[in-house]
Amino acid sequence: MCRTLKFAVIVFPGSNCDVDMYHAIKDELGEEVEYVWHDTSSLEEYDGILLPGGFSYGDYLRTGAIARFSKVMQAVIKAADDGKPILGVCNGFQILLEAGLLPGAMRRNESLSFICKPVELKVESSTTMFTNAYQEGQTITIPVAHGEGNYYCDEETLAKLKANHQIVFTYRRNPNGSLENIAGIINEKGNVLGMMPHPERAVDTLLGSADGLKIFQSIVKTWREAHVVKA
Amino acid sequence: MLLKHEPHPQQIKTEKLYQQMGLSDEEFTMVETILGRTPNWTETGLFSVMWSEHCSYKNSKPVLKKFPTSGEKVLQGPGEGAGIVDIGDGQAVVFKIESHNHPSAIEPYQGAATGVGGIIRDIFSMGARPIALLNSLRFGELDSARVNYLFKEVVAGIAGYGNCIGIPTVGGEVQFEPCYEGNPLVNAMCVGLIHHEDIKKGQAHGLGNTVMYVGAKTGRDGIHGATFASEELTEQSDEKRPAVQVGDPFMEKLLLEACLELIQSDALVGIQDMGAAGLASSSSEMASKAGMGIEMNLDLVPQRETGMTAYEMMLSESQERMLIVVKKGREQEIVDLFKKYDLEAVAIGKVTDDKQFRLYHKGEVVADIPVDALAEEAPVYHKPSKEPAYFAEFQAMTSEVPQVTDVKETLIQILSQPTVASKEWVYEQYDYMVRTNTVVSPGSDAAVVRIRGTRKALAMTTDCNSRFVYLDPETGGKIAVAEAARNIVCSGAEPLAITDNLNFGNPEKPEVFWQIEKSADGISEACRVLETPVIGGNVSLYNETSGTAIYPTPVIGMVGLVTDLDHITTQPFKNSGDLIYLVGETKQEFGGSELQKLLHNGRVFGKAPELNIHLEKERQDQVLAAIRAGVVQSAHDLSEGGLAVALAECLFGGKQLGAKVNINGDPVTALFSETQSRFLLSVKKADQQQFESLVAAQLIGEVNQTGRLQVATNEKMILEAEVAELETAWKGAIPCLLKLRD
Amino acid sequence: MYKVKIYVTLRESVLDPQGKAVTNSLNALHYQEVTDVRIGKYMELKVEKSDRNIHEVIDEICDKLLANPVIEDYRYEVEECVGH
Amino acid sequence: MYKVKIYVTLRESVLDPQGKAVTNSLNALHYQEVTDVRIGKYMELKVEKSDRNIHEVIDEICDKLLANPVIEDYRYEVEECVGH
Ligand SMILES: Nc1ncnc2c1ncn2[C@@H]1O[C@H](COP(=O)(O)OP(=O)(O)O)[C@@H](O)[C@H]1O
Ligand SMILES: [Mg+2]
Repeated sequence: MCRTLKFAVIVFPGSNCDVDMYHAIKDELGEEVEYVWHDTSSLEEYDGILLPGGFSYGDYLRTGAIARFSKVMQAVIKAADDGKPILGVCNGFQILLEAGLLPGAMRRNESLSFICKPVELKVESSTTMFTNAYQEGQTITIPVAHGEGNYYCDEETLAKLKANHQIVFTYRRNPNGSLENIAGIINEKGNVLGMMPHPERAVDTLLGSADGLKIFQSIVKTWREAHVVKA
Repeated sequence: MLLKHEPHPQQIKTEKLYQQMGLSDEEFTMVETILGRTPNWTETGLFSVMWSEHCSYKNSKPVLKKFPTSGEKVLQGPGEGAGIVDIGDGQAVVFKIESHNHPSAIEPYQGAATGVGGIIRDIFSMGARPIALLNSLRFGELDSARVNYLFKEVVAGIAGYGNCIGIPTVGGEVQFEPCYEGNPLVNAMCVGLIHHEDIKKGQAHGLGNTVMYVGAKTGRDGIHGATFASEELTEQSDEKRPAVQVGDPFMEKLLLEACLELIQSDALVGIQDMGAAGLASSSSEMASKAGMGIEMNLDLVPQRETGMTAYEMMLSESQERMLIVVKKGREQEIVDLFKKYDLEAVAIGKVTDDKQFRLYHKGEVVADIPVDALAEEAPVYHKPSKEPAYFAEFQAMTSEVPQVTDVKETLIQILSQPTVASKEWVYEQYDYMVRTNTVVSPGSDAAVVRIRGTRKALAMTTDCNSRFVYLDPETGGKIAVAEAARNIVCSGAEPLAITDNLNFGNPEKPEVFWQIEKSADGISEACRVLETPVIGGNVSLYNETSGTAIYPTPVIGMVGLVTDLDHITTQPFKNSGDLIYLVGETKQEFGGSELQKLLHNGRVFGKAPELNIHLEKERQDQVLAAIRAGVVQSAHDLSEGGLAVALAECLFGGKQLGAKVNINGDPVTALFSETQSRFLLSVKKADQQQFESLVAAQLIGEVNQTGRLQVATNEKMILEAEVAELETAWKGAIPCLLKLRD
Repeated sequence: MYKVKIYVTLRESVLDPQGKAVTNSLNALHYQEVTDVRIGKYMELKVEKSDRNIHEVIDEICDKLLANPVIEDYRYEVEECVGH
Repeated sequence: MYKVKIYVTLRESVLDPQGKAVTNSLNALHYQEVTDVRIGKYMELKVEKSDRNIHEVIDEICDKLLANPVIEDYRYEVEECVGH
């Protein structure tokens, strides 16, 4: 017997995939979810934090650069320290990078154009709290939609990412030029995941794919296991 | 035009300064009669923009009257920001199309971007949530470096704005013809969803109510943009060009969310976006429509630049601004609401009952004009019309079957024409999925967007084959509507209504005016028969460079209703073993066809294909009935390139399917003729009987697993090709043409 | 060999949404003293010597490609590099 | 009042896709002499005098917001404006 989880979808000025994230959780996952405005200072009541895609502050200057100073980011950092699951998708990932919760930075796509299409990803690690419902090495289809998803980090950081198995998703065919085909990475502690592809857009076969749902299901599964044990 | 010291009224008159602003001598005299005095500089500016074609439709009004605009489901016809059609359950769809041709010719990225921004504001100012964007683009041939640049930048501009604001761009069309080389067309359409009770109008009711300004500050950008849009582009256009407007989609996203929250407030009386002619048109139109007057103090207008004059403020076309009227005494609520989104809302005036348009600046009255004179009483011209010589010549030509020696090679060449080729390079730059409702993405006949929480969905498309309109404006106009409806029906929807964008040359030329009139006749007839009223639209005239007009291009934007998600149908063949049906017979019609253009170095001539609109309607009804009965696996209409292209497109998409087809008659006609009112459907064998009882169609072949397209006429093989080879040509054409020029 | 530094800025009356957003953000971060930010482009080119005048070449490529004269202005500096 | 000019450039070790694309275009347009283009940002700030040292302030806002140290470097020039 377990209560439902309560997710927060953080809304920055200019977020636009907040609605998609909200409905993925509410309609497809069937857990509780609320929109949380960027000027909120506490996220204590939420079990999972979702940073959605979009163009926070127009993505002016650099993607995510201005949003990271939002008041809510202090609470996101605290939630990360507390070990809560934090998922940043697309612009959410870019904000996590700018905030230093994940290492590296984004450059413009190699093509210099925005790219929107379903892509195939390889699940590099199925031991994380976000991917334990997948098989390692499995290929899944999830759409990308971004102009700056060309992930970069220095060699030292890359070596560390590899050594700690922090690279969670890679592209089967790289759409943006990212280093080592990286599509998503996790922090050392294993509770902050950033990814460019949009799992919340792949939760219903009517829209093309339901492969993204397992990310959210993994979070729920991990949480339930942890809380049943404790109870 | 931006003078340091504004000329005095007398000087405006004697030096005929009004002419630079686009007013004629007669019009200036009219203004003097209306005012009973000579107008000052600001007033002259107000009249010149409000009486420009762009704002007043002074040349096109008599033509627009022809359109059928009412219908059972029409909740709002032309006249407001956008038209509205009932879709049941208390919901309605709101849509409109608009052009940004001239700005895009000068600064393609920002021109296209602000075009998108403008049409979105038209939708949310009605109180609707924008749910989708489409566009319709025309360029010269891609072998010129300039066209390449325009094409890339326009697409990037549309993407830049739509993606950032988070409204999916789900469809559109692109056509390439030499006539658009110097004057590209950029038309943008937005579709929104609304509950009946939320419908808001742009009217300034209620004596004493407060006029508020919301959104971005006013700068000197786009001053006289409306007038600029109502003139031909010339060598000097670069210098005459107003300061270019730069779009700020982030600002608009905030404005959009704030306005949709505002709609729910009972303090709101009226709302209108500041589009062409900015503050001048929004304020005068709101007052005039309500039968009221308006008074504004320009000192209170938020300004981005220093030292702005009344003239500049009123004529500025700075983007991302709205004008609202709120109940007196409720201003603070509105200020607070906007503040939440980091936006400014400022009271700048009030509604009066004297029907005057009065402006104050620095303590002085700077304009005092009867408001109806600005908004509704602009002169209307009945331009002379004359059938162009080319028309009789084309009509007299007999249709001949072009000589084709290598059918497969010809098909590959047609598939590589950028007008026919895959537009993936374009739509992959658009976020067509955001808001996760796009059920049919770009690449099929019409896009389909579901309505969350219901079993319903909306199908939408933009269409216009301007070659046909050029050859025969009346038939071409009909074809444009019919083709749009065909695309809607193929996706499983029932056509609801249209919005149109009349892109033409200089209406002062009788031959051009004739094209406008004739195509409006064609559109009107088609709309009557297909029961798709015109609920709104836009007119863009003077699309000429160095005296040469574009092909007449009345773009049709159409929306249809899918009553159940199960009806949604797409164009690719689905399963091996399915039967392939062709609906409609094929005639020998090559005037304006892709094949003709290919074989004659880009030139088209002769008669346009015929269109029997009643037959068209009958077939559409049958196809839709079969789709709704669940017996159609795929549906595609036949358009550019005829049957050969349609067959190939149904096989694209990586399913490794093939098709074997046998048809009768002349091979070149069978494959490449562009006869109208035809569909290509596939049906499961088990459904054959039921399908044939619903649709009059000819069984022409079967889907197989060969990965090859094989076509025979009278049992003799005339075309055999690997689908992969065809698809490579079709997909690679546009990227290849662009790369050559990098 | 030349090293060319090109500065491309938005024209005076052209709206700079980026600059505005950055100004707002800095003010929110309590840098009230920053009253205006305008954001442009800075480019560094390496150009080999050719038979054409370097200024002529740079003017040409700025007009054609690097700046959009409708909304942008540019200026540049040319340094001659020794040793290459 | 100060006018501050800030130059933000990609670090040497970071590949610049935009610069590469511009180099290619220029070469295709027959400007073969252009061998390398790097594209960065150029910002102009207006800053009012405050009780803090201007260099301290600018360093801070560059580190915090205007440049991303993972991929970018910055440098700047401060001019004092008279008459304001
Ligand atoms: N400018 C564009 N923007 C978005 N989608 C486009 C654009 N041009 C074409 N498309 C998409 O490509 C597909 C093919 O377009 P088109 O050849 O015009 O189809 P049709 O002939 O059936 O009307 C359609 O799904 C259309 O929406
Ligand atoms: Mg079609």
